[in-house]
Amino acid sequence: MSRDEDPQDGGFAQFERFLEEWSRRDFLKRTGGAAAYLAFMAGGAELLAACAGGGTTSQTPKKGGHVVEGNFSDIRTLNSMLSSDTASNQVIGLMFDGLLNQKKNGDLIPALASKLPDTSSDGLTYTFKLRSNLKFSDGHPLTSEDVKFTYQIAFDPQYKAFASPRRGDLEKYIASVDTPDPLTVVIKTTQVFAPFLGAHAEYGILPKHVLGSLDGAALNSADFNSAPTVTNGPFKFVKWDKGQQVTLERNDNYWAGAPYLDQYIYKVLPDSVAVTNQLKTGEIDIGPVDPGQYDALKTTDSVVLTEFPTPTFTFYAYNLDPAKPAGKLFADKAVRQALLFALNRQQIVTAVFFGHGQVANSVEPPTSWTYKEKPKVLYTFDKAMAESLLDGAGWAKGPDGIRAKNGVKLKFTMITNAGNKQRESMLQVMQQSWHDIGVDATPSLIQFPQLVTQIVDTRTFDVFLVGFNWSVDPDEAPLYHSRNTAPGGFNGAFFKNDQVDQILDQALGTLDRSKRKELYGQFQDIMSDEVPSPVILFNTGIWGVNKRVQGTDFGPFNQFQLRAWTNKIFVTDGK
Amino acid sequence: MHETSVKALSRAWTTNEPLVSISDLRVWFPVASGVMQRTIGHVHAVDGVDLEIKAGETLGLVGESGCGKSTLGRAVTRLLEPTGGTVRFKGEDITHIRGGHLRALRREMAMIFQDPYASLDPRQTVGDIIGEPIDVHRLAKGKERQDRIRELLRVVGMNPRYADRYPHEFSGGQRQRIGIARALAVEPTFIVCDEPISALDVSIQAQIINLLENLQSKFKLTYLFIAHDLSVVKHISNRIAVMYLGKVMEVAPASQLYRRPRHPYTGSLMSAIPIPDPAIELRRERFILQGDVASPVNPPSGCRFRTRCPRAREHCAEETPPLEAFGSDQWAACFYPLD
Amino acid sequence: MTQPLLEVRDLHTVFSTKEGTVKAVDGVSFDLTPGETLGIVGESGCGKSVTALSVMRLQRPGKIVSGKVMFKGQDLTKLSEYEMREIRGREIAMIFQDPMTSLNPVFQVGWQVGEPTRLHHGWGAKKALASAVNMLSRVGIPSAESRANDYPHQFSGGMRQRAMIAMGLTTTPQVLIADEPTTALDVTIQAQILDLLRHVNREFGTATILITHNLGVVAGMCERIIVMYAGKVVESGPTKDVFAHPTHPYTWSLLRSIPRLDAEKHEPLKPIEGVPPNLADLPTGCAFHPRCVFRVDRCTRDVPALLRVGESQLAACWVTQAGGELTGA
Amino acid sequence: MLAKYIARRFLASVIVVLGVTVITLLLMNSTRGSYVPGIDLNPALRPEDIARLRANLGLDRPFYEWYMSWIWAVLHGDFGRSMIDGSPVMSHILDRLPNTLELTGTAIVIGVLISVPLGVIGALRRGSKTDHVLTVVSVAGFAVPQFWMGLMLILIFSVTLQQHGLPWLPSSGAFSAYAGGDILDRILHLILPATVLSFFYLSVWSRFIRSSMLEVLSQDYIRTARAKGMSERRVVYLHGLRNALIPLITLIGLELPGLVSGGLVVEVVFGWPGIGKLAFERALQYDYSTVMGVTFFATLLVIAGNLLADLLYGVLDPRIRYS
Amino acid sequence: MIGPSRVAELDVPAAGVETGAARPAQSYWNESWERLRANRVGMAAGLLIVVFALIALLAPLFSLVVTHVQPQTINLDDTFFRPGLRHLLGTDELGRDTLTRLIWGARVSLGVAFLTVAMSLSVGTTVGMVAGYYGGWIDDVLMRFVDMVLAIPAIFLFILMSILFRPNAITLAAIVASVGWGSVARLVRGEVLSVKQRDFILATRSIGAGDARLMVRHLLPNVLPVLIVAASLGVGQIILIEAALDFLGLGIQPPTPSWGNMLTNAQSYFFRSGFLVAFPGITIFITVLASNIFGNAVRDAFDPRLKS
Repeated sequence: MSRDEDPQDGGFAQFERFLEEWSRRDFLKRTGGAAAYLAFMAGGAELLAACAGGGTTSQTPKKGGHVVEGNFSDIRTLNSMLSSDTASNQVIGLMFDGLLNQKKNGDLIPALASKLPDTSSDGLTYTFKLRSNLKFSDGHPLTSEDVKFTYQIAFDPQYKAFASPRRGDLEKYIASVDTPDPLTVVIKTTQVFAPFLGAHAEYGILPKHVLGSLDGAALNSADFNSAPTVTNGPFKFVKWDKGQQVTLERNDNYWAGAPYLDQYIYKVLPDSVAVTNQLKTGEIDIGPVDPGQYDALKTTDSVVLTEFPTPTFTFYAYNLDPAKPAGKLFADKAVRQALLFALNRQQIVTAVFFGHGQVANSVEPPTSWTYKEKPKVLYTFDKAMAESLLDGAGWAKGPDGIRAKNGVKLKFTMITNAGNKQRESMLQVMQQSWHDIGVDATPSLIQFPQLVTQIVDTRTFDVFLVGFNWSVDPDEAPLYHSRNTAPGGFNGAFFKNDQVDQILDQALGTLDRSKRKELYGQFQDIMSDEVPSPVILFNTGIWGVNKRVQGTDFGPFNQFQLRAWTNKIFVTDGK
Repeated sequence: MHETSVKALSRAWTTNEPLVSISDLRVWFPVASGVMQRTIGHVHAVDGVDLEIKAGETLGLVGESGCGKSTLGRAVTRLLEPTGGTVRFKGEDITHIRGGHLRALRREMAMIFQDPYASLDPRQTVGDIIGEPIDVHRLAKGKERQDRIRELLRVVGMNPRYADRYPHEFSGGQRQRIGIARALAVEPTFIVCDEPISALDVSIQAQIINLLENLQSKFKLTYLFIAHDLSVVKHISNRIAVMYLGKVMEVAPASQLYRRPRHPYTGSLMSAIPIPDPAIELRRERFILQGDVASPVNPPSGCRFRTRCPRAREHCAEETPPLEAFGSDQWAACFYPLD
Repeated sequence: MTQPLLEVRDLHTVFSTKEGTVKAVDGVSFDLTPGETLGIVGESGCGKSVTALSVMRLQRPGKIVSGKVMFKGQDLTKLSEYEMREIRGREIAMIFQDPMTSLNPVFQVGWQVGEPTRLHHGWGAKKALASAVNMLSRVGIPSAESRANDYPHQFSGGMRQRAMIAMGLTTTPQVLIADEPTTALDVTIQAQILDLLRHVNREFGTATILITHNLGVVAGMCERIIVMYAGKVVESGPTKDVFAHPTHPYTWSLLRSIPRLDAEKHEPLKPIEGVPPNLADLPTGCAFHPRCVFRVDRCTRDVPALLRVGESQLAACWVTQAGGELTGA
Repeated sequence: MLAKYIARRFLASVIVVLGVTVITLLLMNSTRGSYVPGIDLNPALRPEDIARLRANLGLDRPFYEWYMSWIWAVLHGDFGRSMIDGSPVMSHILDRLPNTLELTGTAIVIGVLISVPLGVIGALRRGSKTDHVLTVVSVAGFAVPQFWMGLMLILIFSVTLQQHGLPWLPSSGAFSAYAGGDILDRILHLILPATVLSFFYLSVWSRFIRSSMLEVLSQDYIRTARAKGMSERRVVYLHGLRNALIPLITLIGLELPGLVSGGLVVEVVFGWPGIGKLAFERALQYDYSTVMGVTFFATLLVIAGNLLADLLYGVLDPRIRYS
Repeated sequence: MIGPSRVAELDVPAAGVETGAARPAQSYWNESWERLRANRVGMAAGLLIVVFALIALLAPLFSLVVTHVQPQTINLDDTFFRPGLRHLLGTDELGRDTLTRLIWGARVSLGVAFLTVAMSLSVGTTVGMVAGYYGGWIDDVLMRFVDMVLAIPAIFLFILMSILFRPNAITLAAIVASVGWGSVARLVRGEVLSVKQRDFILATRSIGAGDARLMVRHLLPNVLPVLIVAASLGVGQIILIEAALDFLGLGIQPPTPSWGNMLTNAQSYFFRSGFLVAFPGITIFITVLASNIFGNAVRDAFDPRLKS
């Protein structure tokens, strides 16, 4: 899929979350992203939900009690069609279900829909059947009209004033949403688009009987956005103490069965150190754990740690735009390869992420069904290889130890955002590693808005280092399709390869999984050879859960939202 | 070089004329108030004063605090720009001169201040303080400048070696001598002495008074001697002007003023001053004024003194008494003068 | 002779400074008889104020190292702080030089004037205020009732000094110590305050110690005066005798150095040359000898004691004690 | 007179407020680049999405136009809506204000309650051992980085105490996430942040009181008070302290703007949902309307603080008259 | 006219030449210095600052001779070393030598502090002096501007400016000074207004001195003690502000070490290595403490009126 073909929202939300974190001050080393141990992954994804919390299965669920989840991202809105950040999506997910949901391994499962939709033979029409007797928390029935309304406000020109971040995509792909009967929703798309369901079928459905009377502008500022009176998910809204927490309570009308918990609280914390501290003190029950804090929590008896590979990763990109000075340095792929050979990525994972991550062999994450363990070129730490590649490409060491070719020194600047501890460290390791082979790379930390501008707008950089997160769909067009070299596009490396463009387009328009797998295999081979923006590592997701909490089931694709198991969480101490 | 500037100022002036003549001089300070800081009134610090100072004489100026005597002194030396009226120095109107002209005037006039602690810059050496006028007017440089500073110190009765010391190392009397040396450094013809001894110890006052008298005769100086202590003023002055609330109440030769004051205020002022002689004090008729001085923001109508005056009548509130001559050399502004 | 009300004997008060111990009051003795007005004259730093403060035991941070202050049969220097508080403001009242700063700016004048009676007589606020108003009007504050509610800054300088005097008188003390009460005031106001003090002295029979540097003021106010120089009494006696025939060169020179309003002809002043000595570094012998025109050899060596010279005066001077005359141009 | 005085001060402040908002906006505008608040860098957004959102936020207009309409709305009591979350800026401020007041207010009260006696003791026992100890403590208190102290307190009083099974203090937020909010709970949450903040005030103010007290005790009216025969306690606490406290009022009044930036570090460390934290987070996200709203509000606080200090000064010190 | 010849004729009363002032010439500065020297604790604190400053200046030498590593030298095999012989104060998460980083950090932290003080003082003094001396509308305009600068919550300025200028030691100093000069200007203006009242200013004008001379020769030296006190007390405060900005992510960016960002970096490794938090924390504390003590000593020495 391409940049235009939005991958599933969750994926990019995760990415946005990173960006958001960049802009925070951060001695709390944010995890850059990336995946880990294959063995763990293999078993982990198939574990039973009840086991994931680490407790024993012999516990019988009991009604009552509460759970506090802590995180260091504040939420912005509680309207599913306005939200574009992970924290908001996470809280919205506790209150609103979409048509579909997904398992932790990314498999789609029905939610408000009674089963996965029927797809027309041309691949353009999806027909959803809703579960019967769906109710909002106020008892009002939830029908296909509510579904239609939810999609309408984000793509119907009539609601143009409604500032939904989904409008661009929905306008492009949705031809119509029809409701032949109260339980049936027919979505016609404008083109075959493989990730459509994963990306657009999971938006929380909004109550038309509450919001239907508002126009686009009024929807932007509706009270509902910060205090949704009516929900359809496991929990109902109680209150939002801005800057501190959102309190939710059980929705007895939940279609999948009312949750065991009386209350679910999302609490905003200052930073990842605070998350660790409060997991220790029991002030919070659930929280994401920074790799640097792993050992500190491991010894805490009351907390169980869960770790699994994720499609989150850290990569750096060369500026290949021939119009830019750096474009000339990096035009020769030998240089790009040499620089990657010179990096001891395993050492980075061990030192910077304390081993919580996996060195990447491919641009596809190990969590993907398209992952190719051994693409065309494999990069291990090999200084000699790096030096010989550079020598071969005509970059000879000068008297100062820095390589040069035709009077141009192999000298450039690497940028990342200020405040991300791990990225700061990585840049320094890169500087030293590359200096060892006669390359003069200077690290430079800049504030987030500048970084954004430089990467996607002006493309005034030599090398940048950022993190990213893929969704369950293997499409990687946003980073690598030449279409996205246009201003605003995310192909900051300015990577243009006709063959790659063709493969990515073809794979997006194909619904056949095996065909796609083959195409993405070719894609990975090419990318391993071209290395326009090498991935350093895939992160693991680490969650700390208090022993008293049972029923959590974290995995690569349901860490923050799309947690189909929230109504199954219970507490053993009844508090 | 300074010759030219002196000449420029004194072109039309002959020694027969008064050195300084002040006519209808007014200095008002605005009192602001209200939302826009509008000026709602004025402190009538000096409010229509006419005086003449003859070359070589000492004119004493007495009055209680707040009567405007210091303001008058500063207006005459153009440290303040008058609100109205004129000041002539050597026949030239200096009321509003500026720039180089004013600088030239600064060489003709000097000032000695009341507080010898506040009037010397504590961060400068004595030599720098005295040398500053020399530098400002480029009168001398290098060794010549040093010599001049030493001479000035000797002139005021101080050890020339003190030039590199700081004011705080000296007693009040010594500091006042330094202040006098600074005033002399520009070689002035006219010096305004603003309460030069009132901050000094009793036993030191006479030293300074004698020094001032001595210098006057040596350098042919003209003094405007401002003080609240009538005994001192009477001792040092040829003539005395008595001020009350911004106006001159009486002008007379010093001895005449004591012997025969015409203005009731002068009379009560005389009577209030204790004389260090029990024999006289015990017999003295006391003439104690009641109440306090009125506000200079809203001075009383007519005669300023009428609110405290035992002789005041209705007429005094209606009209301001002008200065009228009593004999050849005495003037008083009173409708019902003392005999 | 009547029994003295207050007897000060050989009082020594010292201050510790960086330059050493300063003997601010160095063996001062005097008596105060009931109803009299005693003047203490001297230049700034001569110890006259510290003497008064020592009598009140308010000389801090100075220390009274020896001597007695006998008041109604008890030695004030031996009293406990608590007992001393009973004397202060009740038996002996004190007013100070600067009426601007001697009143607490944040309290109403009536409240402050009434405070001594609340402290010493245990009067309630109402009664104390009423007596304060009464006293304010007796010291000549017009419409005292309303002015009692004013704050000190709303009073003129003269009125403030009147209020200070009223404050001293509310408890009808037997001694009033007035420390330079008119120095900060204009002459016409000074005349008013001096008049008031005379009046108080007559009406209340309060014995007054008047401290001043102004010889003219004591000349008209006091029966007896004490002249101090460098922490010591150098001369004392009936005012008229001291003025007529000073027996200490300091007094003698001082009288000649000040211009007199009644001087008939212009004669040059006879200044006392030099400066008052640094108390931390006194000259040997008589402290005045470096400035003294009559000094003899002995003056530079030995400190003269305060002894009777002539009929009624005491002087600390080798010259006059030996029968010398103070004359000269 | 007083009303006039306030009115004049108010008019003078208008210029300051306008200037402050202009400076803030100029700075924000010149540093923003192509960054659109609230959108971050979401590849799901198409250029037309971004253009629409930009227009929606009014950012397609020149900044002076934006400013004019903003200030116009503000003059009509409308602070606009946050560019990040669409909630009214005023509601953001009002949501956080009570928390900030609670924290800063407590810290100021504790600061005053402790610093005044310490300062007085220091002044009375000047040069004594007690005085030296107090001096050292206060100078040291002034030398500890606030955030460091906060983190240390969390480690000691929350984490470590809890690990040893001892009673411990909560480390973040203004109340317990679950079933919190009663007074005891809020007080428990207040202890650590208020300690850090008041420690700072305390260090400054106790020194201030000490020197102010020393100066007052050397005044003539203190001698007058002693000469009246009153006890030293009465002299110090009635006649002395009353005067010494007056300048402290100014200092405290000047702390009002500290609501926004003074407690910021403490709020961030302790996750205290106050205005400072809001301002900080929103400034980093270029939430123009919120930043401008908070700036406006903060500037008003500065002015109000100064005015309040002056007025209180007038109440306590009768010498001050407004003219 | 007074010439040497005429003066010689003058009869100078012999006794008028007073003996006093037996001590050697004592300027205000000398006296203050004497007082300062007498304050042993204050001098020790000042000495400490000087030593730190020297160490900071000689940081490259230390790297070369003592620790043999650069502050940025990474050794991923030697992370989280405890203090010992190989690394006197241990190493951090990238195996960088803590002592080396502290020494180089001193360059930044002290450098920023001194530079900020210098900038705030020079701008603030100029503005305050001009405003206070000329008064009137000049005063109004300048002080309204100062009001504005001081009314903006400083944190906004810091955030926005740290984005506008990438923080390095010099820009960070400029950023902090952009707020700091305002209070200096107020301070100086107040002092100028009070000095202006004193008679010696009038006296200097009465002998014909111009504005420039009055400001440079008379006002400045008389305002200087206040400035010196403000400067010596300011250094410690700016080190703290710098650390707080580092904490908020607005300060000096790694890999350049500053005490503040070292401390901030170390927070997340507290459980792993307490030393990483302790050393920069203690260094900041000691330096700021020393600077405050020295500042107080300077204040006592230069302004005996305030001496406690």
